[in-house]
Order: sequence, then C-alpha cells, then structure tokens
Amino acid sequence: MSHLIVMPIVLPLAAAVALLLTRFGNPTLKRGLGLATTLALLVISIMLLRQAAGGEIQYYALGNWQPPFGIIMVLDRLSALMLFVTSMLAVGAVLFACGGDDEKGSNFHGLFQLQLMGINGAFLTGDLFNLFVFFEVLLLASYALLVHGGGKARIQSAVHYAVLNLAGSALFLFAVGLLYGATGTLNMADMAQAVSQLPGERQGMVIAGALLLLVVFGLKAAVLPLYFWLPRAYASAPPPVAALFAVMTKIGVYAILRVYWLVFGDQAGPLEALEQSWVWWLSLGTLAIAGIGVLAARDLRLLVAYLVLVSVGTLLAGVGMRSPEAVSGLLFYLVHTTLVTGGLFLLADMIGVQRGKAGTRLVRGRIPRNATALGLLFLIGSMAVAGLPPLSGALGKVMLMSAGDSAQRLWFWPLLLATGLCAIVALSRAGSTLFWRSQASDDGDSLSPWQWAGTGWLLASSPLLVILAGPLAGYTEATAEQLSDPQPMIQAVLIDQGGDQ
Amino acid sequence: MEMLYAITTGVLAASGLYLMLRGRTFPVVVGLTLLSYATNLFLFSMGGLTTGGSAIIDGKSNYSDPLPQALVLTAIVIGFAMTAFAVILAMRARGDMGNDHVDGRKAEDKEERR
Amino acid sequence: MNRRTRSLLPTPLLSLLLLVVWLLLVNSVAIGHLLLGGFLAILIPWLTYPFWDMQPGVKKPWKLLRFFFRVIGDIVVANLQVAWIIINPWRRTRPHFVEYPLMLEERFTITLLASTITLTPGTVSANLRMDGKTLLIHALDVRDEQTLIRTIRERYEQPLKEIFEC
Amino acid sequence: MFYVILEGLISVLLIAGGLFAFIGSLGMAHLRDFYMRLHGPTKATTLGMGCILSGSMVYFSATQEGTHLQEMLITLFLFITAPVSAHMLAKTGLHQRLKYLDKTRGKPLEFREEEVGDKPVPHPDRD
Amino acid sequence: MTLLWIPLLPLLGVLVPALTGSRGRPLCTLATAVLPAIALAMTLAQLPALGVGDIPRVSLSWVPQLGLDLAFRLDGLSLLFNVLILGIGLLIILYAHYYLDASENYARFYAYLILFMASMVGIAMADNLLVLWFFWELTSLSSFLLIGFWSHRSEARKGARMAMTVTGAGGLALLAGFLLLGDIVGSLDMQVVLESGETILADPRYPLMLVLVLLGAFAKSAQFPFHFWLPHAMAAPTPVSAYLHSATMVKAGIFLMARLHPAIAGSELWSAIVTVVGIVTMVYAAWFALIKADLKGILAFSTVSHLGLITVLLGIGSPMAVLAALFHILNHATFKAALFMCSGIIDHEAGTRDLARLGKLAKAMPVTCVVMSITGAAMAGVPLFNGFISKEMFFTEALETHAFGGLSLVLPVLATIGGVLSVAYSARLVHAVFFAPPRHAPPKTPHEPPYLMRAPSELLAVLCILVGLFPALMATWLMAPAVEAVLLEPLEFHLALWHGFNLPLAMSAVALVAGVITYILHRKIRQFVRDFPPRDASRIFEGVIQCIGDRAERITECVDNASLQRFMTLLLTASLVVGAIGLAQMDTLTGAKGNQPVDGVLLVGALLLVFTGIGTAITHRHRLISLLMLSVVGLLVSLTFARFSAPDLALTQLSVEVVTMILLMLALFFLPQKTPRESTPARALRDLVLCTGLGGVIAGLNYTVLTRDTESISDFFLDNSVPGGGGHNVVNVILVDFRGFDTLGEITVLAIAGLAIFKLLNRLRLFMPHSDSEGRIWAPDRYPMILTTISQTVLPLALLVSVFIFLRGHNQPGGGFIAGLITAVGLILVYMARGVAWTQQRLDFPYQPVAILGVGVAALTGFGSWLFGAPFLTSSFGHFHIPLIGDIELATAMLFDLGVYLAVVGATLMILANLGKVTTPHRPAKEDHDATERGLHRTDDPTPDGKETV
Amino acid sequence: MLDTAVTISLALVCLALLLNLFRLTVGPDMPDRILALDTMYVNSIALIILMGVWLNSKTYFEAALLIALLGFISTIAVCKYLLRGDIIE
Ligand code: NA
Ligand code: NA
Repeated sequence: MSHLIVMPIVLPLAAAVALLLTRFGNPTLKRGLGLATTLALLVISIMLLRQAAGGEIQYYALGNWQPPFGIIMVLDRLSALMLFVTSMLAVGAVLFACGGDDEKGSNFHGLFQLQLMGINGAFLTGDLFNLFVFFEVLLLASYALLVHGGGKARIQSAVHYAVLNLAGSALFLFAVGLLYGATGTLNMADMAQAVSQLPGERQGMVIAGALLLLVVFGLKAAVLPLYFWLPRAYASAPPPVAALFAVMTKIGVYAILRVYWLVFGDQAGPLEALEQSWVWWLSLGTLAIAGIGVLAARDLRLLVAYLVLVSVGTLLAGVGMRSPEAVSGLLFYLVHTTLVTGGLFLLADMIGVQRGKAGTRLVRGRIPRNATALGLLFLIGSMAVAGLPPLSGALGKVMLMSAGDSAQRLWFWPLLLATGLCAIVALSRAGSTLFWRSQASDDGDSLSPWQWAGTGWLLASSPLLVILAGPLAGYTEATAEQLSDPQPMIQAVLIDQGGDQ
Repeated sequence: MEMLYAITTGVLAASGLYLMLRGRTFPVVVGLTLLSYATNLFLFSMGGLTTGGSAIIDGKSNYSDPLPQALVLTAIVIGFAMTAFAVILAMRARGDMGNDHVDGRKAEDKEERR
Repeated sequence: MNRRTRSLLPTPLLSLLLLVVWLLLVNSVAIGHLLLGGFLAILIPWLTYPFWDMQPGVKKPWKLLRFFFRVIGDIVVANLQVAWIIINPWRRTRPHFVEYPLMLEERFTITLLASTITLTPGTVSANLRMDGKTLLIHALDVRDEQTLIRTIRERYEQPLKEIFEC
Repeated sequence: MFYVILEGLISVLLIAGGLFAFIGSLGMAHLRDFYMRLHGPTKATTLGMGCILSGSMVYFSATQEGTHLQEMLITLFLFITAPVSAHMLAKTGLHQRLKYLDKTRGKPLEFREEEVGDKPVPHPDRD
Repeated sequence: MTLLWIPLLPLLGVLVPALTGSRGRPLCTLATAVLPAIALAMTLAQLPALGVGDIPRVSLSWVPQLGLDLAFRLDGLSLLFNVLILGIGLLIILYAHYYLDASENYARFYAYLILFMASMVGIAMADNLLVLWFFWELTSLSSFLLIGFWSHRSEARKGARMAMTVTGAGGLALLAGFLLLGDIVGSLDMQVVLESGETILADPRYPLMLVLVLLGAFAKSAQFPFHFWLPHAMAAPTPVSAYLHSATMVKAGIFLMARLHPAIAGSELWSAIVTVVGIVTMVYAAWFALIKADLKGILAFSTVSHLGLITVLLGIGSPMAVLAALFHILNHATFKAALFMCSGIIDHEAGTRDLARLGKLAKAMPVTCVVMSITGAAMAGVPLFNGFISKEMFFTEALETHAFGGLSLVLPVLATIGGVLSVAYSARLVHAVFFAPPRHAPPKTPHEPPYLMRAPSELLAVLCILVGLFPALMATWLMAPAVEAVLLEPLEFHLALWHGFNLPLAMSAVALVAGVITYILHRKIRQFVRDFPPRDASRIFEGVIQCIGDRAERITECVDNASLQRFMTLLLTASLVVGAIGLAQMDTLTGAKGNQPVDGVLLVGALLLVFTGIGTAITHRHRLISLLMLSVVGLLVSLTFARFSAPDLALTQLSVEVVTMILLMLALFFLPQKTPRESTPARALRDLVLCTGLGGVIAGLNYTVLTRDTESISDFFLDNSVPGGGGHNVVNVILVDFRGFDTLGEITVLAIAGLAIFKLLNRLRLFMPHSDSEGRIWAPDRYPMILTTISQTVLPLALLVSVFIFLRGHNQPGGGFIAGLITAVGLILVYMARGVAWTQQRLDFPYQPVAILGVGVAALTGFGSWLFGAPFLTSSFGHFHIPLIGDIELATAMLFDLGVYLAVVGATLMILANLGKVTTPHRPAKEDHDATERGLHRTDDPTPDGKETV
Repeated sequence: MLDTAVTISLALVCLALLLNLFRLTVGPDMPDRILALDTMYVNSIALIILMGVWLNSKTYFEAALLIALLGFISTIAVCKYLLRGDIIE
C-alpha cells in the first residue's frame, strides 16, 4: 500500500507543524527545513508523475473508508501534472524567499508549506466538500502570505481579495449543498454517476449548483467579471508569494476541468458540457480585457499581473473549446505560464530593488546594477510570456491555436494574437524603459544568490520546456484523453473498489 | 414548514448580501457573518428537516441526516476563522489607511467613482 | 506578585462544587464517575489556582445552608411581589437609588452579597464604587431607604460576614 | 392517580415558569425607565427558570429511568452568571447616565455632574 | 547531420563573444567569426549535392503532436541566402570591429549580431513552417536588441520598439497564416507544403491564409504600408543597418515569398496584392529617398524601394521574374551593404550623416569615394554594374506581364518612374557627399578609415563590378539552384550584360537621363515638399502607441475602478443569473415530498430570525446595534439547529457565537462606531433589488431541495458509525473518522487564521479613542470587582464542562471542537475580567505552539495508522475493562479529537488574546490621572500599573 | 394535560421572546438593547427545556447548559465595551 499519493498533503503539513511550533526559531534552520520539504515535494511529485503516466487511475482512501463514503485522493495524469507544476514553482519561490523576504514577517515558511498543502490537496481530492476545505486552507494561507511584510498596498488589496473570496466561499457552500441535495453524494466520481441517472425533477438543482460552482471557480481563476481582485493583489504581494500565486488562478482552471469533465462529461446526458458556452465567451472577454490591461499597466508588477490574466483567458478559452486537443494544449500552456509568470514576479522584484526609488514603476530610473544578467532573465521571461519563439509560450499558444473548430478559431486566433501583440508592445516598452532608459548608477541593494537561484530556476524552465516539449506534449495529450472519458475514473473509484488498497 | 425555512434562509442571505455591498469594512464583515449563517442553514437543510430526532445511534429510528450536520460543523469553524481574519484585516486596513472604507478611500471621494 | 505554592487541594469548597457539578453532568454516581469527578475536582482547581484570589474559608457551613434557603425563600416572595407590580398597571411604584454602605471587606463575600441582592427581584446591585465601600442599589419599589438597608444588612450581609469573614 | 398528580405538578410548574418568564419580559418591555426594566428579567432567570427546570426534572425523572437532576446545573449556572450581567448592565446605564423617572428617590454620586466633572470629548471618528 | 550544424553553429556562436569578451577585442572578433565561417564553408560544401538535384534535408522529431519537427533543408534558395547571410555577416563583423568605439560593449554587440545571423540562417534553412516561424520571430527580437544597442539614445529605443512592434505583429499574422496553411495541407513539413500548391489554391481558406502570410512578409520587408519602421531602425549602429536593413533581415519577407512561391503564388489574388504593394512601395519609398537629408535615411528608403522592386518581380511570378528577383536580391545585398558601410565610415570619420553638413569629401576620403560611387552606380542601375542587369530584367518583366489587363501598361511606367527616382537619389548620394560643397562644416575633420574597415566595402564594390561585367560567370552557380528551388524545376537561363537594343534598355536610358535631371532639380522638389507639414512616422507611431496606451489605461480604470462594491455587485449578479437559470429549469417549485405543518414556535422563531436578520442590515449604520441584532440571529440559528435535531450544531453555533461577538467588539473598538450615510437612494435600491433577487433564488433553491427526497450516502454513516467508527454520535464519528480529513483541514484553517491575525497585528497603528462615540470619557473602573470574582468561579466550571463535552463527544453531542471553544471562552472571560497583564502572568504559555501542537497531534494520529499499514487517518478503537471503573472505550479518534481541542483553544486564544493585547500598552495614561482627580480611587486594583503607563 | 401545559408555556415564552425583540428594536438606549439580548438568552433556555419536554428528549440539555454558562459573556462583553471601549485591556 503506497502512501505516496497523500504525501503532497501531509508532508507539508508535518513540515509546517515543525516550522510553526516555535514562533521564533533559527532562521537558517527554518529555511533549510522549508527548502528541504519543498525539494522533497518536487521529488515526490515527479514520482507521482511517473506513476500517473502509466494511465492507471489510483486513489487513496483516507481513514480506509472506501468511496463514495470516505474522502479519497485521486491520482490521475491531470492531478499529477498539477502537483508537479506546483512543486516546481514552490522550489523557485522558496529559494527566492531564502534571500531575505522570509524574514520580513513572521512564520513565512510555515505558512508557505500550509499554502502548498492546500494547493496540493485541492489538486488531489476527489471529494467536492473536501475541495472546499482545501480551498479554504489555501485561501487563508494566501491571505496570510499576502500581508506578509505589511504595507498599505498589500493590506488594501488583501481587503478586496479576502472579501471577494469569502463571498466566493459562501457561494461554494451553497453549490456543494445543492449538489449534495440533488445527487446525495459528495464524491465527484459518484456524483458523475448520479448525474447520469438524474431524474428530471432535480435537473434544475444540479444546473444551479454546477453553475454556482462555476462562478466560484471563475472567481478563483479570475475570469472576466470576477477578475478584479487579481491585478492589485498579485502586484502587491511579497515576491515569493506572488510567484506562488501564479498557480492560484490555475487552481480555478483545474477545478473547472476536473468537475465539468468528470461530472458533466459525456455520461451526463442533457447536462453534458454545461459550462462550455459560459467559459468560452467569458474567457474571450477576459483575454480582451487583459490585453488592454497589459497595455495600460505602468508598473512592472502590475504588468506581470495582467499577463497572468492573459494566461487565464488563454487557458479558459482552451477549456471553453472543450476538445481533447484543446485540453492538451492548455495543459502545456499551463505548465509554461505558471512557471514563467512566477519567475517574472520574482524578477520584477529583483529589478525593483535595484532601481531604488523608481522601484518597479515604468519610469526613468537608475539602471539596475546587475543589468546584464537581469536583462537576460527579463528577455527570456518576456519572450516566454509573450509567446515568442523559441520559448515555451510559443509552443503552448500554437498548440492551443491548432485546437478548436473553425468557428472557435475565428474568435480565438485574433484575440490571442492581439493580446500577444499587446504583450510584445508592453514588454518591449517595459524592457527598454528599465534597462535602457535610465541613468547608470552603482548603488542599489545587492541581490542575494538565493534570489538569483529562485528566479533562474523558474525562468530556466521555459527553455527546458521547449527541449522537453515532445514528452510533455505527449503527456498532456494522454491527460486530455484520460480526461475526456470519465468512465474509467468512475470505474476506478466506484466499481473497482479494491483499487490500490 | 419547508417554505418557512427556505424563506428565512433567503432573507438572512439577502440581508447579509446587502451588507456585503456596503462601502465600509465593518458592515461587510457583519454581512459576511450573516451570510455564513444563511449558508449554514442552507447546507444543513440539504439532508431534510427532522423533528425530534438526532444523529445519535440509540436504537430509535428517527435519525437526522448526519452528513450535512458534519459539513455545517466544518463550515461553521471555517466561517469563524474567516470572520476573524476579515475583521482584523478591516482593523488593520483602518490603521494603515486612516479610514475604514473598503477601498481605503477618504470619505470625500466616495461616491463618484463607483 | 504573590504566587502561592500549590497544595493538592487549595480550594476545598471549589473542589466539592466541581465534584457535584460533574456528577450532575454525567447524571450518575457510578464509581468510575466518582473517581473521574474526584480527579477533575482536584486537577482543575490545581490548574486554575493562580486565577483565584485568596479564598475565605467557610467558617460556619450550616449557616451557609440556612442562608441559602433563606435566599431561595426571599426570591420566591419577591418574585410574586414584583410580578404583581409589573402586571398591575395601577400600582404606583416607588423606585429608589439606595447607597448601601458595605460592612463586608472580602471581594468574594461582597460579590456574593451583590449577587444575592440582584437575584432577589426588586433590587439590583447597580454599582460597586471603586473604593469597595459603597454598593449602589436600585430598588423597584421601596417605602423607605433605611428599611431596605436594614433588611439587607440583617438578612444577608450579617450572615455572610459570619459565614466567611469572622 | 399518582401519575395524574405528577402530570398536574409538571403542568403547573411549566406554566408557572412560562408565566414568570413572560412577566419578566413584559416588565422589561413596559416599565418606564431603564433601571426599572432591569428588574424584569430577574424574574425570568430566577423563579421562571426555576419552575420550568423543576418541571423538566420531574418530567424526565418520571418518564425516563433514573433521576434527572442535571437541570439543577442550569439553575446553578444562571445564579452565578445572571447577577453579573445585571450588575454590568446597571453599571453601563449609570455610566451613560440614562434618564430615570423623576419620582425615583435618591440621587447617587454617579449622576452628579459636579462630582464626576468630565466634559464631553470629541470622538476621533468625526474626522 | 552536418546539415544540422549549419544553423546550429552560429546559434552556438552566440556564446562565443560572451566567453571571449574579456580577452580583448581582436581575439573576440576573431573568435566570433570562426563559427560562421565554418558554417559558410559547410554550406558551400553542399553545393555539389545541389548540382545533382538533391535537396539535403535533416529532421529531428520535436513535438510530434504538433507536427513540429526540428527540420532543415539546404536547397538553392537556402544556399543563396546562407551565402549572403554568412558572407556579408563575416564582413560586417570585421567592419564592426573598427566601427564600434573603444568604450562600447562589443561582446554584447557581437552576441546580438550572431544571434541575428543564426536566426536568419534558420529562416533560410527551415524545413518546417513552425521552425521557420520560430526563427522569424527570433530575427525580430535580435533586431530589436541591435537597433536599441545605443540604448541611451531615445531614437534608438523608439526605433527598436517600433521595429519590434511592426515585425512582431507581422510575425503573429504569419503564425496564423502558417497554421492555416498547415491545416489546409495537413502538414507543417515544408516539402509537403511546397508540393501541395493545387490543394492550397483550391481551398476556400486560401485568400485568408494568403493575406496573413503576406502581412507577415510585408511587415518584415517593410512594404507599404508597413514601411515606416525601417528608416527609424537606422538609429542602430551602421553595421547593423548594413547587415539587417539592407542585406538580410528585410529580405526575410522576400525570402518567404520566394520560399512559398510554389505553394501559394500562382493565383490572381497573389499577383494583384504582391505586385501592387511592391510597385507602390517602390515608387513611394524612392520618392522619400530623394527628399531625405540623412545619409542612412536615404539608404533606408532606397532599401524599401528596392525591396518593392523585388516584391513586384515575385508578384509577376514568371520564371524569369523569379530569376530577376533572386538576382536582384544578391545584387542589392552587395551594393547596399557596401553603401551602408560607406555611410558608416563617413559618419564615423566626419561625425555626421547629415547631407547638409557633408560635402567635398572626395579629397579627404578618395577610396571611400570610389567605393561609394561604384556601389551607388550599381544601385542606380548604371550599366557595367550588377544593379543594371537585374534592373534591366525587371523592366523586361514589367513590360511582359499581363496580369492587369488593360492597366498592364501602368506597371512599366511606374517601374520607369521608380528607376528615375533611383538614379536621382543615387546621384544625390554620391554627389552631395563627395563633390558638392557642404552648407555647414562637419563636426570632425574627415579622413580615411583604417584599411581593414574599408576592406569589406571594397570587396563588395569589386563584386558589384565583377558581377556586373561577368554575370554568368559570377552568379549562375548561385542562381541556378536558387531558381530551381523556387520554381521546383530547373530553369534554362543565361545572365548577360548585353541584351541588345530593346525597350528595357530604353527604359534604363530614360531612367538615367531623367534621374540626373531630377537630381539637379531636387532642391526645388524638396522646397516643394517642405511646404507640406512633416510627418515623422516615429512620432505618429509613438503617438498612436501612446494613445492606445492611454486609451487602454482609461478603459482599464473604467472597468476596474478599484471599487470592491462594484466587484461584489458583479459577483452577486453572476450568482443571481446562474441561480435563476437553474431555478428556471425546475418544472415545479414544490416537490413530491411537500411541506410539513408549521407550528407556532416555528412561526415565532422564523419571525424573529427574519426580523433580526433584516434588522442587522437596516441598523448597520449603528454598528453596535447591528452587532446585537447579529448576535440574536446567531442565537436563533443555534436554536434552529436544536429544533431540527442537530444538537452538535446547536452547541457549536452557540459557542462560536460568543467568541464571534467578543471578536467583533474587540475590533469595533478600533473602527468608527457609525457608518456615514454614503449610498445614494438609487444605489441602495439597486443593491436591495440584487440582494432580494439572490435571496429569493437561494430561498427557491432551498425550497426545491427541501421538498424533494434524495437517496444519499448518509445511511452508510448511520449503519457504520457504531461498528466501524466506535461511536454513537454519528456527526462526531463523521468529523473525527469518516471525514476526519476535512476536520484536519478545518483545524488547519483555524490555525492559519491565528497565524494570519498575528501577522496583521504586527506593528499595527491604532486609532484609540479616549471616549465613546457620544463623547463620554470611558468609565474608570477597568476590572469591575464583581465581574472578576465571578470569572474566577466560571473558569473552573467551564473547564469541567469542557472535559465533559469532550469525553462524551463520540457518543453524545459534543466533541473536541466545542470543548475547545468552551475552554477558550472561559479563559477569554478571565482576560476580560482581569486584563491582559494579570492573566498573562498566570497563563504563561504561548498560544501559537498550542494551536500548532493541536494540528500536529491530529496529524500524528493520521500518521500513526501507517505503522499498522493502514491509510492515513485510519481509526481504531477498542473496549477495555478497568477494575472499579468498568468498561471504557478508547479510540484513536479521541486522540484526533484532542488535537482538535488543542488547535481550537490555541487558535482562538491566539486570535482573541493577541487582539486584546494590542491595546494594553497604548492606552492613554490620562484616564488614570482623571480618575484620581475625580476622587474615584481604586483601592484594590490588582494590576501592576507600572507596565501600562508606558 | 401535559401537552396543553407545554403548549401554553411555549406560547408564553414565545411571547416573551417577542417582547424582548420589541425592546431590542426600540431601545431607546444601548443598555436597553443589551438587556433585551440578555433576556433572550435566558428565555431561549426555557424554550429549549420546554422543547425537550415536548419531544421527550434530553438531547438538547447541553445546549441549554451552554447558554446558561456562556450566554452572559456576550452581555458582559457589550457592557464592558460601552464602559471602557476595550473589552480586553
Ligand atoms: Na461532536
Ligand atoms: Na469537520
């Protein structure tokens, strides 16, 4: 019996407990523990990735209570991939934090591990209410991390972020309640089963529940009318936190994929693809508004935040296409965009620190002391995020563009390309302002090697993704295939109850 | 009875939501609490309304649905944690911004930019 | 601060109270519950000992019992009187703020007295002045201030002083 | 016969309790100043609760096995806590110098401006 | 495999300058040149294979899902371009060695240059559409870096951004075009694409695809109307201009048209678009070349013009036109690169490129003068130089095409006009610089540059002559395979200087004569032009970008106005819409189960709830009243739970209620006591409508669920609670066993809340009012004696009740959570009654570790099951008989519940006590003073005062 | 007989609660409202106990116990708030 599946949740929890038991400990020790745990999570996630790559869907029944009664953690290709992305991102963020950001407030590493626990839990769980619980874990941890270090902007954006998400949590509960009331179960696979045999008199309840859930996930993912919390929150968050936040919107995307491809898959009859038109049109709107935001941003961090929004729009458009090719493409793009935007948040901070008073504002300021290295990283990051070849963004975009039918392309291509152009314009303007349009100067805070390591780790992933594009695309393709047929999942979880036990 | 219950839930939710739409942090937090009461009542009722029973195995048969109860219990705790965080965040925001507007604005420029 | 050494049974009265409460809670006098209750009755006072002021010992337990029943009786009578005041709209009330000079000196006994006054309908201990020497009482319907003071003194304060302070 | 008497007893206790609770609240609702209203609820807490709890004790002792004295605990707890509430409420009322009926005799120190001597201070909210 | 090294070597070469940069410039230059030189040699080595009709190709699988292979080919066209790119590139490296100032970062410059070179080679050799696009975009990027190399200059930055934007946009269009093309063909493989011309032309998506591809090509090759970026790219150092903007990058668009010629040309649409755009560009740019005053500006516009010429030829598309196009590519590259280098030399030596300040340089720079004259003549199409031959061929093709029916005559006319202008600006270039007197003196005294700086241009000038004289000998070996690659079949042709007296020759003659005349008149022309307001493309472009940026900012500000109320409105509206949609799907609101009867208590309860719920909202401006209303709602909700058979919930709700009230009041102290009236009536009404709507939807959904029966998984819990979970209280068994994982998450949330709040309270600035909202100074009595005395009685009782509630939780209502809250409330009461200092002295354990320990204990219970080979959180229980005490049941779930208890106590105290603590040291000391003055002495204040008056 | 008695008692307690609500709403001063709240707590104990008798179930006893033990703390807190502003000082 392998406990590996649950490790991404319980390991950070254990580490967090160890880290938090004393409020004031040796910072080196804390860093070491935080880093070691994060690296261990990376190793674990790679092992899980290899396990999942085989195609078998495994689950882990907590408390040995079998589904649909107990809570299960499900490992399929999708969840393994998300775990992997998270731990990759986390390594970069923790490395960076060790450069000094962790000491700017209390309990950074402990909270960071708890945040990881929440995120990993959200990716693994096969139970809708448990998903709510993990959402709350990751949200509260993110509130705490968002205000790490304090400052007006952080507090202000935290108010918006927290209040909106609290309302979202309430809506989540309404949705879970409705779905339980209509289907009598909380296990998502079981719910899928129940939806396929749903009497007509309860259809409206399921629709309302499912769409409310979509609102909640849309809020997390930051889709058009619900994205407003994102730009300021991300722009003001402490850099390692902002980096980790790069995966937060993806949780929303993941949740949409998970719930709607499983519960409202082809077995759902009239309820199949319930979310599709909503997601599709709103994602296009998001893409458009994000592109405008990218052009409007007068601050590097805000710019990156809007680029995150662009990636959300792009990803959700992939979800909205609702085809296996699109899912494959969006997953590839997801890996890329998460790591790269995370790296860009870190980089933005490094640049801001070195520019003194100008900070990350896109105005004439002094030239960063390590302009060459920073410039190179900025170049890599910008190219990747703008979708310029030969970096990973281009591949992801091409994969998404190749998916979808011609009616969808008619909308998607122009928007995607236009936002790409917006990104190019904005980033070239930003780059030329930051690295060119400035006075040279020798002062400015020096950067810690940890910060270089963290940023480098994340940005280097983009070229790496290009080199490994073949295998990764193969994996995402298989993932999409696995996702598009809910039957094996239902069987693995419900009928084949022996499972891995 | 069910109708009465549903109306009550709806009214509580509406009141909470109305408060959440106010422009100052404290009413928003109060609204949040009120909304979570409504949410809990809603979630609780998903197992049906049982009179004179309980979810305690005692040989009688009038059991209420224990699962929603457990869920609501969890939701209550989480709601408390969230309320606590929100209200202290409101405090902090007031401390940092000098006013308690949800957008951190002074009272003067409140209305025109919504 | 004067942190006293913890003895095994620092406050026997409290321990007794806790044991009784425990047995009432579990609604059983089984030996197991007695043992557990006894254990808790010792453990909890031991744990909360620092939170207690110096506790006056009960000098005359039987007087305490008599005091208790007297108060119960007074409560019943006063209840009826006050209920009559409330439901009879023609009855004229004679509210009065009475400043009651305290004889008692211990915090605990003062609290007991104030509580007793409040529990008896018709009078409420409204304020204990910060010097601890005067208790302001609001009475719903009294004919004469001095009578009230005398009654309280004789029926409650004197016994309490005897029970705890002498 | 015994049960009829018992049932009667329980009924009387419960109704009496309800009545006292009601009268207490009635007093709280219609007496004329805060300090007088404060007297109302003491009824509910003392005799009202006492009657209802006794009724319940008798009822459960009669219908279920064993004796049921747990309700005493509620009375005990109420006797401990209710006076503090009332006391604190009265303190608050005095602090706020809530108006009392003119016919109230005795003018305590707490109401004498010249003794307390503080003047209103602008509240920082009015910014 | 050697083929792979040709693009790869230059790519690796990017690192060379970076590595050798510190070793001095000569070594760096040399080292940088090595790899491209090898690549050039390897390219030439493939020539024999081409001779026999083979096309060397190499392909590595990359992303098969996408049809993307790392594939390269080296056909004639690639070869031609490789020779240009690498050959001229090497010359440029040499030239740049001398051109750049000593202070400049040559290593970086070389790196950029090589990066560019590599991407161009990649374009030329790409054998997969996507690979081509990859390198295509890389050229945009590297040219961005190169143009902006002198980053301190504003025009360099602007020029770079403009080039990036225009070519980047074109690149995106190209991508769309390529994907469409790939879709039409079914493959991205270049060979397949080239062989599918007929399929492509027949496809309905062809026009769209064609436009997209051409957009990319035109943007890159600076064709009208995308020409404007190129002159501004001249802000780059001259080696860059010479390389990118004459010889190579701008040719990428041309290359693309040539490359895809077999696949996408051959339609009328193609000829129409390409020819028209080409001819317009040619004339239009030539005109501007004539009136520009900047040396490089003239060259830039002339480049645009010549690119237009080549475009026209490709648009005409006949085999000979293709040949002419390719030949002109070669010729243009040689003379224009040389011209740029010369202009760079002049700029370098004279310190200016402004024609007004240059003149009579023939004496000071004789060699440069000769070189520039030769190459200028080649550009003008003077016989004996290479430009003449290709231009002659162009005139021939212009005459021969009939693509435009009756209007076909327009083409040769326009071509001739272009020729005239071309001669005029060439003449002006040479004459004004070297022979005419300057109007102002140049900043530096000009002299010849070092020999090796001149050498590349001299070499190119010689080539111009040699090709001009012996075209067949000099160029056929390059042209033949190139033409074959474009036409997909060999073409019989003979390149010759002399074709006899014919119409094209006449056109050339006209062009020469009229050109010279035009030059003589050009001052008047320029005078005429000056009357028009100048339209600087850069300023317009910047203006447009700025305008777009501002507009974007305004839109963003307008949409995202940083108002939480709007965001919340949107969120709620979205919920309302989806909820209503769901509700609308219900046939009947009331389900089969129907309503149970209502009794009076329920009615009163509902009435109270509704009343206080609405009351909370109505009274929200008086915050404390609102809070009291809320408290009643909490109480009634717990009564509701009790009423509907959920004692655990009632207990939990009650205890949470108390803690919440304390919490909210603690916080309210630091907040305004009243909310100002802010909402306009319209707004309040809107909110009211929205909330009523959403509340109605929620009520409706609740009602639909309540009146329908659903079979659920709950029976399992009822059945297995005792046998499987060892507890009779099913709710508790679910919490600590069946769904213990939820509970673990839940106490984690609670602990995190504590941590987060600790963070928020750190260095909190406080607004501590010294009076209440009515202006009353606070009461002096901090710790009312009766309260303190009672609190010390309640605490042990609360602890006892906690133990009771905890121990019975598994079988009766209760459990760790409620027990924890009761304990916490007991302690909070002590805090309230006796203050922080007093309590803290007696309660000297830190709360954070307690909370975390609780989470840890719960987690450890989970790990414990691993020892028995069971999944995380698997519970076990057993009944034990202990003498005297009797049977007791012990379950691991109890341990878990203990963790819950600890976490709750710790977290709650962490929140409340920390919050309470915040105020203590800050409290104004004034009050104590006042209290003393008023004679309200405190005789028995238990608090050591010293600490508080800090 | 018992049923009637319980019903009458319940009705009286409900009426009491409504009267409390009246006082809570009209005030006029904060202490009045707090008093109403405090009384509501006590009356709800009565309600719970009566419900227990009505349903012949002791399941709700702890809820009543808890109100008796902890209910006053809200009242104390609000009073302390009005007196001192800071309830934990
Ligand atoms: Na429980
Ligand atoms: Na739970």
